Amino acid sequence: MSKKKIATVWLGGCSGCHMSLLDIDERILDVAKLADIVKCPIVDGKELPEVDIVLVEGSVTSDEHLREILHIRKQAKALVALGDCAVTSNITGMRNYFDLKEVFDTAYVNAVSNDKEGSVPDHPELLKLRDKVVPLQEVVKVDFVIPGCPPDADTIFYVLFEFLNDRIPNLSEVKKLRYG
Amino acid sequence: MKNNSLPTDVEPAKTDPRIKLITAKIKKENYKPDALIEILHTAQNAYGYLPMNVLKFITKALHLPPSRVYSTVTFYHFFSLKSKGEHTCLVCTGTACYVKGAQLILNEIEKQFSLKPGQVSADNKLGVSVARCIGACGLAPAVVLDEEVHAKVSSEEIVNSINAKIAV
Amino acid sequence: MNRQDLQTIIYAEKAKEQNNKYKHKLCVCCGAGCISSGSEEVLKKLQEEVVTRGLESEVEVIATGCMGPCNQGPLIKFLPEYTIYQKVDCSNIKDIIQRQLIEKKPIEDLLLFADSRPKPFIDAQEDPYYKKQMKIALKNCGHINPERIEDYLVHDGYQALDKVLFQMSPEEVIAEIKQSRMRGRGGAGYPTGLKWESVYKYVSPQKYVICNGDEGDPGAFMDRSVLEGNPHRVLEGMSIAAYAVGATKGFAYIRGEYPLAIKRFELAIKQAKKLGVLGNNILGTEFSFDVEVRIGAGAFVCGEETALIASIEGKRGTPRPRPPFPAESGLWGKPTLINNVETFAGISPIINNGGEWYSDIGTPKSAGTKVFALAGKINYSGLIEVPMGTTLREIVFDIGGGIQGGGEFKAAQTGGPSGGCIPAEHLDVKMDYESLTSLGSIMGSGGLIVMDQSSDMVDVARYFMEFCMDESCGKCVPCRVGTKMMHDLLQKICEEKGTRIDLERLEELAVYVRECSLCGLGSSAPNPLLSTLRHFRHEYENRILE
Amino acid sequence: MPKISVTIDDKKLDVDVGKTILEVCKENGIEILTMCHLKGLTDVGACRLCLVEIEGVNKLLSACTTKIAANMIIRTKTEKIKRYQRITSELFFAERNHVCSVCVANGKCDLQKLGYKTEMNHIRYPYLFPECNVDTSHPWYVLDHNRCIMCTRCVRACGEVEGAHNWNVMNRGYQVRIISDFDTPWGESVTCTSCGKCVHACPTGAIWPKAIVQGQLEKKPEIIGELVEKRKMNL
Repeated sequence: MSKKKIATVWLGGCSGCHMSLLDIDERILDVAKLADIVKCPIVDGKELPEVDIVLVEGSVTSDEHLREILHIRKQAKALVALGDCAVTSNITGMRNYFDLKEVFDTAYVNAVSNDKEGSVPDHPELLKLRDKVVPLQEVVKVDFVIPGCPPDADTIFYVLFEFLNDRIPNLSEVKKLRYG
Repeated sequence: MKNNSLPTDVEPAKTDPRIKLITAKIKKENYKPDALIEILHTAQNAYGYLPMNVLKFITKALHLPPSRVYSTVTFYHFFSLKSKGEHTCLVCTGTACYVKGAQLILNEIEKQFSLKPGQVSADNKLGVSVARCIGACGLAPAVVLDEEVHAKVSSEEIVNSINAKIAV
Repeated sequence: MNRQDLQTIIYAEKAKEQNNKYKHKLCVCCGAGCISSGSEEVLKKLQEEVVTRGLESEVEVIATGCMGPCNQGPLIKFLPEYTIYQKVDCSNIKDIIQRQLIEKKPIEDLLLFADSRPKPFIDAQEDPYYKKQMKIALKNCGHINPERIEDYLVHDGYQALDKVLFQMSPEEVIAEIKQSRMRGRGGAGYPTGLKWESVYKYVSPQKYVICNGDEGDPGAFMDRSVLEGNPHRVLEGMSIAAYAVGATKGFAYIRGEYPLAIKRFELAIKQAKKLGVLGNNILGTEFSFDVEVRIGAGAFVCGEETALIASIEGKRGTPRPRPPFPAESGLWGKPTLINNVETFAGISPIINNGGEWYSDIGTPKSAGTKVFALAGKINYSGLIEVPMGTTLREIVFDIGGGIQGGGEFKAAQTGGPSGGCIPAEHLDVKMDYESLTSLGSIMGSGGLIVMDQSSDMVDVARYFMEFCMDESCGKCVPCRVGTKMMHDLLQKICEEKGTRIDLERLEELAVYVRECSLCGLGSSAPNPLLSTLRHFRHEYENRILE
Repeated sequence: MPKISVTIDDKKLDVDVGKTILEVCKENGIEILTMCHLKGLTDVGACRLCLVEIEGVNKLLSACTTKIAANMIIRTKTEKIKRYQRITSELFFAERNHVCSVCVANGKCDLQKLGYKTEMNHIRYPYLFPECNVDTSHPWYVLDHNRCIMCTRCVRACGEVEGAHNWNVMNRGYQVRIISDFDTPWGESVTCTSCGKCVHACPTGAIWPKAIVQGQLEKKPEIIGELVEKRKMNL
């Protein structure tokens, strides 16, 4: 059996889910036996090749994220939403109660730390934020979700290991369903 | 209470004829708490809306918990906690009126007076609201301008009538 | 007043009517529709004109309730000729009086439907509009002055109450109603007799009768017209019900949007009390019954019986789960009978003519007649009453005069926001409870909105969902959040931003809200959506992003 | 007490008359999901989680408000009911702003537990993201509308048990909100006795005491029922 290819991606999130992923510790060797990690924020790799499984952390907050997730969907056989931000928009979604302009003004114009010239940065190289933050399933088909903020390492390992052994994981059955 | 200084907290004058009207109604209903809605109707008719101090007056008179009165007032569309304006324009958006262009009338009113349903102009001259059905479906679209039903109206006609009203 | 006194008055009034010095009766429609078109002015001018011409000894001018075709108003009717003039305004009053009463040559151009019929009928009863109708609940609406109890007495008013009080036991009254096979006209169609019987069976020192006049469906104004046109009929029905179930106190809950109906009903109560047909010891018997008016404050959900009860108790109008039904525990926890205005209006004819007479009208499962409020893209909108089982085609084309502007019939929405759409291929459906339900719609209270090809069915579904969302009381989750979600999804589809997944979610939610909601408002809220999905699915599909 | 026989989930049971289906199920160890029910308070049947199928009845009935009757055949865990319970749970989450990761009730929340029990791994419906206030005006307690599910347990605990009637519900439809007095800040309430019953009655992180940090919330909703029982005994 040829080795599977795994990738992990970091969209609008705090990278906590990736930290949790690192917490699988030595079990990474079990994963490595079955798969190659071809792209990950923590390893090098600029392009996303076609992969079997991709774990996506974070929600879709900008146009760039949208472009990226659509590309990911094309390249991946199984797309796994990793963590509450990817599943429910979680903390990143907390700006959705306000107008985007209000959010910018609060951060760049009215914040106490700003001097009088505080203004909203505007540069073509910068990300264009979307009006509302949405979880992954609002824009692409998601094959599996791992909620949790962050999901614990055991859960992440369980899901990866099941997928790598061509089994469909079930979080409820193993009592690993958790939010927050 | 903290904000006793606010004008809404000033007790309504006992000599106000409208308060007398409400007091009479409360007496007629025997101070029964279940007559709350009837009494609110009387107050709403007398004031055109339900000022907070009047609400507090009723609450006290009926010995009801404030939250009970406030929850009832906010449940029913008839009761308003804000002044509706000197002149009121009520656009019926019942099905028959909707099918016959009530939305166009609302759009035109918004264009001409910059008022959306539920809003009152800055000078308090005009208030715009919508009704779910005034039961004049044969006359669709219908608009009620200060109690007067304007039947089968066009948006221009109603704008003209409003202008005539608020010009006075 | 006792029984003899009432009979004396009735005889006197009837004698007055028979020895009537008047040759003509001129009825001016003062239903809410015609008043908005200016009929009160017309009434005044007509009275003046009659006096000016010295005809006051020959012509009696009276204000009546609704005559039916509201969009042709103001309407005036000459009796006994039954000649109806439409769109009367102050400028043509002189001519009408001159030609109709002096020259005896009616002005054909001004007759009812003159602008749409090749030749209008001088006797309007010959017109298919009236010919296809059968008036029971609306009988006398449009002939009598609703503000005079004497007018009602002349037309067998309070005879049914007299009959039940002196000749029938409560059990017999209930048996008669059961035999009539009448079903509640409020929408659900529960057999009226069974409802009465269940209230009757509960033993309690205090029971209540409530008349549900909180007609909230947009596009429905049957109850309004009955209350405005013949309030005593409803009052009599309530009294008979109270006698049958053993209640002594009644409430009429009338929408705040109907000030005229409230005014006339309150007047009717006053007159009835004065005459002794309401109040303590009615007609000298042991039976006492008093009625109070409660004014609705603008909440559609208060049409639901448990919410209506909460509202009469002066609370937020939120429904509570049934069972227990109001028959067992209703107003202030006491056994309570709640019927619709139109149901009560149908009671006295049943008592007068017998249950069998009523059960012979209509279809085997749905007896009697039903009042419909025709509106939308139809030529003659207004109020009609037809036997159950009349086809939709007859209603729209024979009575309603077809589609406005010669357009094409696309669908009819029955039952308002709780009902559904009936597409053109089902134009021959018989209008009765079962047939409408089988098409995914409901009879409802009787609103009937006709739509032509310009109507966008997805938008219609969105419109009704918005209504239900705004009117949801917010107590239970399926209705509170479900209607909002469905509305947002429909909005998305209307804006052509929806996907196939959205449509799937929408359908799943619709079934969920229907099955899980606490009350009838919630469980029927998805009906317009489900029925348009059933009959006009392609209109949704066309807007879906692939 | 006279007994009647009923069948619940294919189990034949002899039960006391006059009880609700929910009470009978609890006594017999049959789990029924609830949110708005709290022992000691009047049941309102608002959360629709306890809906059960009863043979011969064409609609689902709420177990908390329906009295058990002889020969009822009740099913509490059919596929349909489970599906509906999951949707209800999703709608709860989508309605307000439930961000578990930053919520004081995280890990101690009945709504979270409901999600696990209904196997809700994500929410299929778009979040509504309503604007909600947090009322911190009371010296000891906080009311956070973001976490409120409108179960009205606080309203009933305050009205029925404490008798203060500080809480009620304003507006209608999806705009309903819990209010104190005339929608005045809780700290300025003239009716609140600061008894704390609402805090214990609240199943989520909507009402909580200020003196705690995240994850340390300990609520004892059962004290409401115990209190009511004790009062009955004293009478």
